[in-house]
Amino acid sequence: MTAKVLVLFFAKSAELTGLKQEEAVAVPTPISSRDLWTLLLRRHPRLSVLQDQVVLAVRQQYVAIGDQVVTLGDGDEVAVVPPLSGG
Amino acid sequence: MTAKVLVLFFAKSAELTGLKQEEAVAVPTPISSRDLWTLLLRRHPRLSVLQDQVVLAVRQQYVAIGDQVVTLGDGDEVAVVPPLSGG
Amino acid sequence: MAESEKRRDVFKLSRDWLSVQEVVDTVSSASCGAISVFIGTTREDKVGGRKVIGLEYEAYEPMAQSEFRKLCDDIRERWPTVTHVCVHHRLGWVKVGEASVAMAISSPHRQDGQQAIQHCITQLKAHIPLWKKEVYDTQETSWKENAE
Amino acid sequence: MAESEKRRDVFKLSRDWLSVQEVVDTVSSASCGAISVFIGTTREDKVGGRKVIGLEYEAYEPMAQSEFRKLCDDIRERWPTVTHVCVHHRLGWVKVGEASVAMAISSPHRQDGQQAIQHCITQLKAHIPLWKKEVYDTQETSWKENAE
Repeated sequence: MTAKVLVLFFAKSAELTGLKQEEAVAVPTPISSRDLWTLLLRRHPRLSVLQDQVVLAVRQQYVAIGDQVVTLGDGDEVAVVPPLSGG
Repeated sequence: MTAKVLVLFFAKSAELTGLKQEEAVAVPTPISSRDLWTLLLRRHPRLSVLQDQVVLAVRQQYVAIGDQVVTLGDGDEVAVVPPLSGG
Repeated sequence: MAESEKRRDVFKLSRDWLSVQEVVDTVSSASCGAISVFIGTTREDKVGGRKVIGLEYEAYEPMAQSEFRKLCDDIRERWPTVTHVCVHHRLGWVKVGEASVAMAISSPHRQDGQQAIQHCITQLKAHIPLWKKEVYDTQETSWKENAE
Repeated sequence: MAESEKRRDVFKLSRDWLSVQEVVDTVSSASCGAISVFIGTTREDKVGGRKVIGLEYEAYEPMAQSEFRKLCDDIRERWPTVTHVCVHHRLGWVKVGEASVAMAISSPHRQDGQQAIQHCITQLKAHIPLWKKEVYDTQETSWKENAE
């Protein structure tokens, strides 16, 4: 199956892609967070500088990049989360 | 020798004596802080309810009631310091 | 604490100057003897010969709100006497010397509130989706990363 | 911290409402990333069926100033990075819910300031000659004593 998700970019990831968000990105589901990141890297190769620092957020929940499998639905938010620096 | 000191009363000690201060109180010097307290007690017997809780301040320095000897000069401040409760 | 008093957890992202008084007033309560406050400000700093003139903040806003609610749940589990929690955080441009975050916690006694406020700022830095980049006098910028 | 910045230790006894903003502004500094604040308020309380309606404070004023200076020396010896210290304390009548003490400490990093502010309030209660009595709705009063 395929879901059309909303991908959000923050901080350095937004600078690297030149985008704040990308609508209706077709993504196979279920998918591991590692494969989801690889898919985003293929669309935006410059994101590779964030490799090993980034996590994702799926429906506003953090998901480390790894074997964890997520199930996505149309319109779900997937965010690229560079290292936090609030405060 | 004798010094004429200014005795200050705070908080409960002021309530017990009915005084904020007493000027030119004649006190032998040098004197132990215990004898100084006993002298104040003779002048104001109601202060005895503060016994074992009170300390003195001589020239704005705390002095526990005991064997410590203080030397007083005319006009020196001697304060009766009930338990603190700032903050 | 009065059984009837509803506990408040208030999180606000703001493009304006932060009012410490407003943060304090938000947590004050007749049942609380203690209000612990922390304010984080932009430090004047030199990085490799360049001078920091300010910070530019951004947030993943709805997720920041939901992570704040989780943080408050965690605080109340650790320190059940904590009464109200309020955090205001800046977005956008914050020049050197201005507050970027102001937080206050009220509690009946001070020890709980003082521990809770330290936990609150540490956890905010670790878990709430907020980012800042330093802006230098050379017009260069650099995204920061919280230690940990 | 800039070598040139003079460290401020400010102690004020006040019969008026305390301004948290004023205390915070007194310690703020472009060299400091952190301001830690503590506010002590009069708690609504029942003591033996009587309701506390407020507190009445008094001080040995010149000695309170000199004990505050000693306390600041002690703080700076323990936490040398502490930049500015400001304590405002009420005198006279303070009704339930109002702040009786507001204190702020600035420091380049937050851990030092947070430890220092806890020490500051603990030592203020133990050493600065200030007294309060509780005033009840029955018009009765009772002098308090800080635990230690």
